[in-house]
Amino acid sequence: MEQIGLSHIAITTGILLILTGLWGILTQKNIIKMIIGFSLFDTGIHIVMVGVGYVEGKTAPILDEAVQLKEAARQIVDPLPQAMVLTAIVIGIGITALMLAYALRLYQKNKTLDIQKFNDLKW
Amino acid sequence: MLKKIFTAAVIVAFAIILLKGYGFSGPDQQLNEVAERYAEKGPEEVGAANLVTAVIVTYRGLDTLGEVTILFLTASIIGFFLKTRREDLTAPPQVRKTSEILSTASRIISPIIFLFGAYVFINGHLTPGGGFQGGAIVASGLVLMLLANPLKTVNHKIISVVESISGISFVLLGVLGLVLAAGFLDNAFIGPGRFGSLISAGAIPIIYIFIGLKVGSELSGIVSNLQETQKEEI
Amino acid sequence: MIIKIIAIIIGLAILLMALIAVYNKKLIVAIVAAGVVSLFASVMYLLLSAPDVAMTEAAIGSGLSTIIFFYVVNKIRKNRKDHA
Amino acid sequence: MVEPIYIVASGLGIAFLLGLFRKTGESLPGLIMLLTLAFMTFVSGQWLISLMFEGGTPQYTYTAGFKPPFSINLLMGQSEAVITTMVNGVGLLGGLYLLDRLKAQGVNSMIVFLLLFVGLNVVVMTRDLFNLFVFLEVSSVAIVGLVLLERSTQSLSAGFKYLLATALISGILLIGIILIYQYAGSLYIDDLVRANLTAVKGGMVAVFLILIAVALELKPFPANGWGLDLYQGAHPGLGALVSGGFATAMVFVLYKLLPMAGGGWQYMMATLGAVTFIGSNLLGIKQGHAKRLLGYSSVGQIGLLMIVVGLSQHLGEALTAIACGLLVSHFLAKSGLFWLAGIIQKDGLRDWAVLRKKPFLLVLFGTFIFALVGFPPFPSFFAKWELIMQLSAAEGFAWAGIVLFGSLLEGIYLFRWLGYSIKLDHQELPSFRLPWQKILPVGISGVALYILGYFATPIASGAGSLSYLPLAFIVLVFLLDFLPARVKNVLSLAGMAFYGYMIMPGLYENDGLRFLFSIIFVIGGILTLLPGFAYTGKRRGFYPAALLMFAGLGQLLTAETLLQFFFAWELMTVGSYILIIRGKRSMRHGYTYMLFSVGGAFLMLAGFGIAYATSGMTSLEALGQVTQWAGWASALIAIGFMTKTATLGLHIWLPGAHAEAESDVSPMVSAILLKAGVFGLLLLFISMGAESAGSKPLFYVLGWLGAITALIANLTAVFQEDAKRLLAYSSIGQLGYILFAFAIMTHVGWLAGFTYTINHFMYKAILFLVVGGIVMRLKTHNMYEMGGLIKRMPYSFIAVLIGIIALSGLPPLSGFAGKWLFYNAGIEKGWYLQGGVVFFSGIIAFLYLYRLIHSVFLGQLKDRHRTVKEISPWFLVPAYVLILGIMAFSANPEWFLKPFGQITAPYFPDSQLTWQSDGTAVGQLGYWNGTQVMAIVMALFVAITLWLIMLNRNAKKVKQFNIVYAAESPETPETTHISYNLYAGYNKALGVLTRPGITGLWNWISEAVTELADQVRRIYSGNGQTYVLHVLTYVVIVYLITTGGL
Repeated sequence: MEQIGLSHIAITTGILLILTGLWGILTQKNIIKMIIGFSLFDTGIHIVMVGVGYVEGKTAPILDEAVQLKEAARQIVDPLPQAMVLTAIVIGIGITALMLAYALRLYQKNKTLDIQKFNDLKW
Repeated sequence: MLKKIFTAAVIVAFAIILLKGYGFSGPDQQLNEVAERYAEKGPEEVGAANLVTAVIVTYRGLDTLGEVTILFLTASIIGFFLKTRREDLTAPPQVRKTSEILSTASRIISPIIFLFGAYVFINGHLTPGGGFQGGAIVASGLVLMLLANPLKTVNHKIISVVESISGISFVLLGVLGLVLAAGFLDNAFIGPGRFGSLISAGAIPIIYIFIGLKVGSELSGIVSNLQETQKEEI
Repeated sequence: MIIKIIAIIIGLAILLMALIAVYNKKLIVAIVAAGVVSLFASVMYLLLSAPDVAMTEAAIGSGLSTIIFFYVVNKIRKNRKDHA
Repeated sequence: MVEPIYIVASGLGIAFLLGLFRKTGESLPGLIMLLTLAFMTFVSGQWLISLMFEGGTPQYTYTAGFKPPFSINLLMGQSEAVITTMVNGVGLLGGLYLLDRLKAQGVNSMIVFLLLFVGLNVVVMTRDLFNLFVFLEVSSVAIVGLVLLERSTQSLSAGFKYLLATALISGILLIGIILIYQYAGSLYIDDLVRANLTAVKGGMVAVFLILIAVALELKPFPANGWGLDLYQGAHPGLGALVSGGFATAMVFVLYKLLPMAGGGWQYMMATLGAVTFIGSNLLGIKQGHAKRLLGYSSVGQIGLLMIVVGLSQHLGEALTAIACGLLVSHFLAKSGLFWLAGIIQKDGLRDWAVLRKKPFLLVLFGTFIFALVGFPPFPSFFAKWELIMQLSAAEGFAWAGIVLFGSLLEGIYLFRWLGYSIKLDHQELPSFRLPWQKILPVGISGVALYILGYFATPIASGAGSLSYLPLAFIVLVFLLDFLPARVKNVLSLAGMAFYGYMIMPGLYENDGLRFLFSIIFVIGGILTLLPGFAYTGKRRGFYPAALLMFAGLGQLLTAETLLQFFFAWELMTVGSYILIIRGKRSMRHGYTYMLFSVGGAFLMLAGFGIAYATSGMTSLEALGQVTQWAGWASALIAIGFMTKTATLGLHIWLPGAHAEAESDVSPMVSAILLKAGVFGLLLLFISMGAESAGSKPLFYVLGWLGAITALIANLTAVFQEDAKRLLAYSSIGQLGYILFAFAIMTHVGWLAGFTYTINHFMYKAILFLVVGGIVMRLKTHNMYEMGGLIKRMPYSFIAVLIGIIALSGLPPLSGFAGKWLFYNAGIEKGWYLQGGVVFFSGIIAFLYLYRLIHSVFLGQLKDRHRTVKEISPWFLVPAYVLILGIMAFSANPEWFLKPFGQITAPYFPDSQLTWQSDGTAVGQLGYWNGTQVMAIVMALFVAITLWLIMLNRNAKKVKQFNIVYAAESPETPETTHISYNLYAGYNKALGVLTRPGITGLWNWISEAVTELADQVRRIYSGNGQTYVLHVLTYVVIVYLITTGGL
């Protein structure tokens, strides 16, 4: 148990979540389900990212009484991946919303949510 | 079935690639050069106690600008994608009546949520939270209002004015950084203030307010557009 | 130590919810499950000393995102009813 | 100078500002958007000028003033300036083009449009990996939004598929980024390049994920169904932006990131590019939908650029020039084509025939097609040349082969398309609207291609003093195309005469060989332009094309470097293609001609590459200095030239092309154009040398090829009913003789070759001129529908008579000189068997030549031709001028053969012909006095003629329908006309040799390729989920190949 860091647990979870998401994207015929798959896929990536930035046993990168300015570098986890994840989460919701808007219009056009039915363009 | 097996094989292979990529070496013990520098110099250079905020708003401010842009884009796309037809709006809506409790509660709670959101983005440089979180909270307040009173159409005009003004202000603040301080999006053109207090970290609180307003209005715009959408206007 | 065990439990919960989200036939259940995944993920972020991310994930990932899903699914349902 | 950050700041700020205008109408926001794009273009253009021409220094922009890796920085260097200028330029033009659409969709769509370009600019300039990701997302999302400019189910589903795929790709990119950060602790690209990440195990995966994600954004075959669907389903205005803007930026990103990986990975990227280039162009062959075809072509071109970027370490300093040349051509041409697609609003390739309604659009269309395939004077020509040269110099012959093969595949469908638009018979050609804001972008793209081509010339090694003067003249003629044909004819003749005046004296002084060919090309050109006066109306497009061909021919002679030669060769090809396809039923023939020409030119290019690589020289002398792979170089170049000389196997384009061409074009292409191939072969033969190792077997093979070509072609000519087709086959046969004669590689052999070359020029021009004139009068090519024309067209009769006597090689006319030398040379060389074949085919020639007299001029005059007039004097005059030439040659062969001897002597000093004082030529095997033979035969001729006239007095005149004497039915000549299927008997015996076996082979190849394309393209099932699976599978497979296992 000592060998396994918290970040390993998080990253394993993240990778498995990525795979679950991919499985959903690639096997579910329902467009909404596919979009859910994408949202899981994204969340998985985000967990991996935060996991990579984690340093065992250190605190959040917020300096206050608990964290001395001078000691900061030895007490906090890496703030950069966190910043990236923040950005990525917001981008993710944008994409999800766009996909959903598409799903809605596609449904209104074809009265179906089955991805296989939208194959009028091919070859 | 064959396709599923193939899919599974591909995903397993991808999993192996990912695992190889991560490598699972021993737990990290210390920060890399970049993070160390943020930790050591950040408070002094940027003045924000929350280093994540320092990175987001200042060191990597361009990312944030891009991210706000994506939300703006999405809101705009959904805006013209799901444009509502006038007659659909005037047609008698067939919506269930909401419960009295919900509508009363929303009347009381929504303003509190808005206030909380504002608090989160104003204090972004000191405590966890900031423009995105605050903005999202503001948008949830709006959702609550919509839930309570589905007939109420949100005033798009206000949303879009807030959205635009805050966006332009963000860019202008960035340019001010370029003109008055060291570079685009530099927050140092306003005095650093006392470290750890509300009025500190240069322009970060101001920028974060605009980010918060912008994210909030954009998310609200997306939500309300999805809520109001009718048959496609052709 | 305790934290690691909690993390493992949360991780398992995330994966369980994710499987539900992928496999449950009912869209509503799937959407809620996905929202719960986000919620657990935000707890995970807290454990990983990332309160900022945790807040964002909670507000956006499990809050707004779920609501947007709901709106759309609702629309589609209503559409289906209108049509039928 | 405006700081580059203002490109971003202005774009973003204005986009946010536009949000305020949502309710105020669309005109003002539209204007603001265009002005912003113009400002962005201005800023990047300003940097371009400063960095490229004024020695400015690259500009870094750091966020908040912190140095990387702690902050994000943007770089505005030379390449960034080029790419952002291109991207912003396409934004400005595309914005103008789409303005009405954007207005209809509201201010929101303008915001999306503007943000697309903000995103792309940052993607190009940023030096930070995560920042790249963010703004890549901005661009992708904006594209998905712009798909909605068109609201069909198709575009909706295309947009959704695109969204799914790009979401997966950006996820992969994000995973790569975080892994990179884990291993390198930095996101600054320069740091990452230094960090040598591929040495670390996990780092390698990280780099792999980043690069594969970037590669996937380039829509590599076969994981690109989503991209193709987007091209097909979306508004063509968006297609132009994706192909011209997004893809351009992404190629640059690949270029920026690839140094993170080591050498082996670069080959991997080049391989992916090669698969894409070949695969995509292969599938294009079967595609009938215009926008999707453009998609295939775009993807293919991007594949080519991936090859270039991947092989950058071999291209050295030329890399930038090559990449820019290819990129800018593709960018302008493809945007232009997409915009055209939007203007004419037709999806089927065949429907593009409507372009004919607006000739200037057709010209632009042609410009784009030629620029894509890489013809001069476009930048892609110079870039492709240099690419092949550099690849060869690095001994990357396989890569060069891939590039050329893929380009050929691309040519197959692009030229078919061009052919449709020029010539396809179409039921109805509906007119279409031409708003100025749609035409302007297309026009600018087209014009820019020419201008940039001019400036791109120095890219290519050996460009030297490439003369653009003739081209400028052609542009002038083109601009005056609205004038009547007669005026343009005078202008063209003056131009030709001046050109001849410019080049011929110099050649006369220095180079007999080139002077000889300049007679054929320039004098021949003037003579064959004369019949143009017989045409009325405007003959749009004829003169620029003809002049282009002659300019190409002339420049072949003045070329000093390999590049100049190839440049001229391609100009000639373009000109002759347009000339040929002008014929009434020439669509297919013009197409075949173009394919063989392109294929031949590419083989030549490959050969030149080897020559350049092993000799290190750019001048034409390089051909003689090939130290390694000499056999390969010679064979490739020879095959290239033989596509023009229509040697057996490569001849199938000729009969149709020559027969269906207009009456005055046939002599141009048959008597003159074919000689370009001969000239090329001579240059090659001279530099190869008869005795050098490796040459002998080649010459032996060529000799046999010539002989068999002569036999088969002559035999086929015998069975033709179509007079022009007969002459066309005859040309193939004659060119077979010429090949045979030169391949003998002795003094006498070459004399024979020259004699044939000049004589074939003369008599074939005479015959085609006269037959062409007759066809113009009678409106038919079929000989059995002619007959008895001697009475109506006596001057034509005499001309044809002299022509066929000369051609058949009977004394006293000049053809005999050729034959005599020919047999001398063959026997001297010991090529008895081949010589026998040639001799036999000479006899066969009598059969078909006889028909020209018998079926056309003798026999009964058809009822409907009773009042037909003599052919136009404009056809007769040049024919008679050439008859004078033949007469001169025949009367005093010494005048011609002695100079030929002088030309030949430097190369073959042995066993020359000796001349006695009375004009008798003495060879190894005998002697011959042309003048005496001429005199004797003339005397005989006069005597016999007089005797015949005497006899004629006793002849009994009968009416035409006196059934005793006229055994034919004038109503259905096919069935009873004696001259129909005249040689049926021979056909039974020898017809088997004329079965179009070669044509069958080529048909089989083309069907096989088409079928293959049809099968392969079925991977694009149209299912968005499958496309996502393709993307993921692509990642896994490429990983397996790169690392050799999991």
